[in-house]
Amino acid sequence: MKHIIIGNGPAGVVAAETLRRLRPEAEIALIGDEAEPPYSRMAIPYFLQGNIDAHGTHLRKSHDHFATHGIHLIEGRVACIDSAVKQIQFQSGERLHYDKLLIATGSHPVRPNIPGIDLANVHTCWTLDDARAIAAKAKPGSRVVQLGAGFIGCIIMEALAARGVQLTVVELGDRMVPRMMTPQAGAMIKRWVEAKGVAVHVNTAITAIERNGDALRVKVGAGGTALDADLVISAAGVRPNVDFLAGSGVEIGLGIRVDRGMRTSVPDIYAAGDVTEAPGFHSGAPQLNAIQPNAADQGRIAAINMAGGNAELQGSLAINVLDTLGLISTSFGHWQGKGDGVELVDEARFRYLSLQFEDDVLIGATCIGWTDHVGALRGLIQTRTKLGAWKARLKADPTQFMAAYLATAPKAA
Amino acid sequence: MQKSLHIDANKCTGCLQCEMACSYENYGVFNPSRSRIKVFNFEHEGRKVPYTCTQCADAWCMNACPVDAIRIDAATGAKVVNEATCVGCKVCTIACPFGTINYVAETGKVQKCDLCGGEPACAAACPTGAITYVDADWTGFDKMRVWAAKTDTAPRAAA
Amino acid sequence: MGWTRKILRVDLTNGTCKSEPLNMEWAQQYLGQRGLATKYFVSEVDPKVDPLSPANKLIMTTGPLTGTAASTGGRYSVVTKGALTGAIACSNSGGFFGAELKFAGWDMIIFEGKSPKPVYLSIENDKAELKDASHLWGKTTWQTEEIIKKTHQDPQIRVCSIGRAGENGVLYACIVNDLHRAAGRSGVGAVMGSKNLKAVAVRGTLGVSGIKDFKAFLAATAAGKKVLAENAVTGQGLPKYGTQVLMNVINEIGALPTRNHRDVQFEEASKISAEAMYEKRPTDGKTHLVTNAACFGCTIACGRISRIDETHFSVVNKPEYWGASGGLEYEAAWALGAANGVGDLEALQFANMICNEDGMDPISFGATVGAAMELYELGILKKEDIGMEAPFGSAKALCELAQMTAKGEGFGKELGLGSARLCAKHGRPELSMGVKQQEFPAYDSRGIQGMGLAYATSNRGACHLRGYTVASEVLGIPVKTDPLVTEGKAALVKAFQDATAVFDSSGLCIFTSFAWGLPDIQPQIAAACEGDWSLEKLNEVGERIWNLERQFNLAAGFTAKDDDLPPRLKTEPAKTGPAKGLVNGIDKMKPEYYQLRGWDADGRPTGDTLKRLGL
Amino acid sequence: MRITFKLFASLQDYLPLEARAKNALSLDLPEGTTLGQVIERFGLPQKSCHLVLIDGRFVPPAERATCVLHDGETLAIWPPIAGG
Repeated sequence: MKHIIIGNGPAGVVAAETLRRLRPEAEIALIGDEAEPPYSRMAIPYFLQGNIDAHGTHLRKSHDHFATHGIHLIEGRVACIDSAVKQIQFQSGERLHYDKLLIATGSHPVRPNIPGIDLANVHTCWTLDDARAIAAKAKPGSRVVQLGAGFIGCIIMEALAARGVQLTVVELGDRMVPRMMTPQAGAMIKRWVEAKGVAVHVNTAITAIERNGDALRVKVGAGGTALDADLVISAAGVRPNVDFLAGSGVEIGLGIRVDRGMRTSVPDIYAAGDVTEAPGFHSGAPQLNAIQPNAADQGRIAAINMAGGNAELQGSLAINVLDTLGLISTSFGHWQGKGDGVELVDEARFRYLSLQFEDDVLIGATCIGWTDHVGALRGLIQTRTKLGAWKARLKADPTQFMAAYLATAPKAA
Repeated sequence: MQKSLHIDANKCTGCLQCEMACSYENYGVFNPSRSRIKVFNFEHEGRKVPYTCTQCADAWCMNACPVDAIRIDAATGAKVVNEATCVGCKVCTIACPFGTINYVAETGKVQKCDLCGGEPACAAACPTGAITYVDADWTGFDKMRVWAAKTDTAPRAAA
Repeated sequence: MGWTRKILRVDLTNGTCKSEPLNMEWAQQYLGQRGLATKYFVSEVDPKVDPLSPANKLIMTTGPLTGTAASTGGRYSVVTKGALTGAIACSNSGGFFGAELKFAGWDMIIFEGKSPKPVYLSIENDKAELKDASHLWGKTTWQTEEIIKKTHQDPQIRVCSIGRAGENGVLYACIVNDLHRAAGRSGVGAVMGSKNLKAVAVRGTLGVSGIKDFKAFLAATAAGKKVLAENAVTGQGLPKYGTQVLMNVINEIGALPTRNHRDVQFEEASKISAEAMYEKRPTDGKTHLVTNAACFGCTIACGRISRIDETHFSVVNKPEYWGASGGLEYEAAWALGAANGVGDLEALQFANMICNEDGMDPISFGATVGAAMELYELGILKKEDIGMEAPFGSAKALCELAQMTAKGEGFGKELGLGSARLCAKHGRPELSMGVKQQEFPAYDSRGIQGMGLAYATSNRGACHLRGYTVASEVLGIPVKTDPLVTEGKAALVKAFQDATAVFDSSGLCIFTSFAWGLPDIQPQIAAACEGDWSLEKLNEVGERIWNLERQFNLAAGFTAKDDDLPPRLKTEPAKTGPAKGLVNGIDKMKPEYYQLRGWDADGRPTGDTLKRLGL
Repeated sequence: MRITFKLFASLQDYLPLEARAKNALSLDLPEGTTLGQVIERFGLPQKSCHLVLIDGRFVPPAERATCVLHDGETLAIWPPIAGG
């Protein structure tokens, strides 16, 4: 049995390891398109900050991990899939046969359609190579303009600040991290990073980037305010890597459509991780969910099913954690809520807690300044624990969430 | 036979000797805020509940770790954070549905119960036998494990 | 070490918080907590000061073993000039607040002056600031703690606060921490209230790292814990039955003050005893007692957590009182019960909850109600004065008066001033059962002679926790002595008083002394604290503290005349029990005690004594 | 002769069920019965008989074996306990 996994991020690596555990005899190939051992993008900010070297970003630390597990690493870029004959074709033209195929190709940064986005010293921050380039250019005192204050933009902010740059962030949305934080929370994060010396412009677009001698000039907003910059970092979000699937027959929406078993529309082809649109935990409808723990879960489930097991995703649940210059925020599930929730705000001390309910079940949460036991919020959401009397208590005092969890969740077993 | 921490909340008086023992064992200081076992107080029920990592089989924290910083201790079965490898990304803290792996701002790393290498300090310090370290078969954590399985997006069939 | 070496000085008048180093020379002479804070207090405050004036100070203080793994190492004390007594006051409390203060890096907080408006002190490690408390004023201690934790979004904050009693000038208002632990006696909460200080909220994440020799300390504390575990009292009796187990004993030996000390035995004692807490109620089939509970670090866990009968008249339609809560402890059960002739356990628990919720010392409150009931039975107080009928034994009056006193309503205003002022106002000062205007606790000194001397000479007014000779005279700890004789009691009282001062200065709970002597705590202190902490030195420290407190009281205007008992105990013999026909022999014991103390006939330490103690 | 026999705290368990609520039992004893004989009859462990009181007066351990009870007396026993 030949298992091929395209993509060596967390979903691919976890899938490969799971397959090996379940099918000791199978052939397993793991394909990556960068000249690096499998590494984690989550670790890039720490690499950029200089806390770790490249090895510190590697998903597995021992040099022979994949060899000892009989996982064959291949460097190459897959051009297309010929599902009729169960083959993949590399850009080099070389073909490989598979019995089961997993697509875990992840996503790539969006390149916004802005004049000048292709100029030198305009970078995305997605790969280790990107990080190396930024590290070389982000010197103390450098003027850096960052396009986008989404998740990726926020997690590299600390690294840039630590490098001593003058940072300006321009975000199209009405607040920071609009896709994972409530308006209150986004505003609080903005206030925090501004106090730490980062200039933040929201509700504003970068309209053009121009060369200005050795430097760049960034035009902002309709009025065309200009910002001088030595370096521009584009962090405008990511899109699934699905272009190579044209003609494969694999059904694609925004990402690859999969069922709860991570099966695509084509037999023996599975998908996992950022590239997928899996059924949402609350809606059941296909949704993109480009986060690390989700990728690892999906990789495992896909592998179990490829090995002949029968595993199902409970539904893809959005969970996020951010550290913006020391302010830690998290959001879980349907944090936007459905109109039945409670919100605690302490502007002075940068603490925030929002819990959202449907009937007596927690469906979403957002926290700032909370680090202890926040995983229990996921536990409550994911187990759909009926809170009973604890719902009223939580609405009166949401800080009691851990007590509510202990009182209700283990009993739900 | 691997052993597990067994917690009998009915015996807990809430003295926090376990929290002091844990913080001393790991950081050389009496500091409940850095304890990996926490005693929760249900004031109006008169109930105190010590709570820590169940060392669940398919560890959420371990699977979610992007840099391989959480490994299984072969001797105890504990899922152990390697501080040198941990980059402090906190992904495990939101992945663990039990809320038992937590970020420590002082160190910039996460911490969780590691069973003290097989001699849990909390169990040794507990004056009432509310926390004991026993053969895994008998532990009251079974119930939690069942629940853990339910939480698991991975199915029972896989186990 | 053992100390954090840092003091927080809070100027309430000007709203400032400043850190200053601990005086280590004094620490070597006074150890910590009660002793050390008293040294600061007497060095900084005019003894003649009006306790409720801005010139009085209030010190919250931990000991060197507070916040450590030593069993019971979670205590803190409040030192001030008592609002009830005008004497030096030092009230000690367990719970978790003290340890948290230590974890935040503070040995003590000195509050000075008076805030122009209600404030609370918020401490997060080395960050301390006064915050507006106008939204907390008028709230109970329970509400205050809940609101602070919620607004700070931190369920792990520990809070001590005053309730409405402390705001309303109840002279025996206490400071409540962790919902039902209290620095209970002498009106320290009234002093706090007079300063417009509503609460102190602490979060400490620094921990205690300053232990001189961790290895030796862990060995010493482990040895100590073993002694506690193996001792029948601390290992079995206290956790199972709590302090209330004394109710039947003290009644049986004829020393349970009943109906304002008219009687020495209470016919309904067994209904309010520890054993009764285990009885299933006919109404709901549940026992009153829910569980025992520990304070920080305590391996004894004597605390009672109980649940009131939801059908009881006091709480019908009041679900806020239906949850489990602290109580009953022996002293509260006695003061709210036997002292008033009330044998209704549920009523006692309700009144006790009111005391916790609004911050009143249940001993002084209960005993004051006892005095009021006697005045009522004598026809001196009328139904119209009190607003209800209030004969001995009225559970209804007890519950009603508790709420009125806490809220400062009607006759509750008068009750809030304590029995001495109440009885004086109505022309019968001799009916106030106390010393230095502070009410007696739960032992009648006609049946336990040594306690008469302990009460009379207690520096904070009548109190059992300054020299608990009951341990020896009744319970046989460490050796049994005869409670009915005066011989040998002067020495016994002095020994208990000095040793207690050491326990109270260490951060440990005095209840360990049921199993431990100074030789058991000495190695724990010596391993934690730098300097010489030999047994001899500890004994000397205890005696030094006692004399320092005495000096303050003398300077405040107290004299030997104030070391006395009310006439009832000296002239009205006990009517029943083993002490039948006996009065207390205070006049026999006192001269011997003064002599043993090295005091002159007027109760003043002689020059030699002061010199010997370095005072 | 009749005496009242009281057991408290953990010693309650040595009383017949119906007497436990009141901690007390009325005993009909032959004249001359000693305190020690009562302790033995109820199987009370010696070390648990810490506070032994006759009519509220303490009987030291050494005297218990020979201490003769009299009609109308109350014998009350506690294990080691304390409070405060």
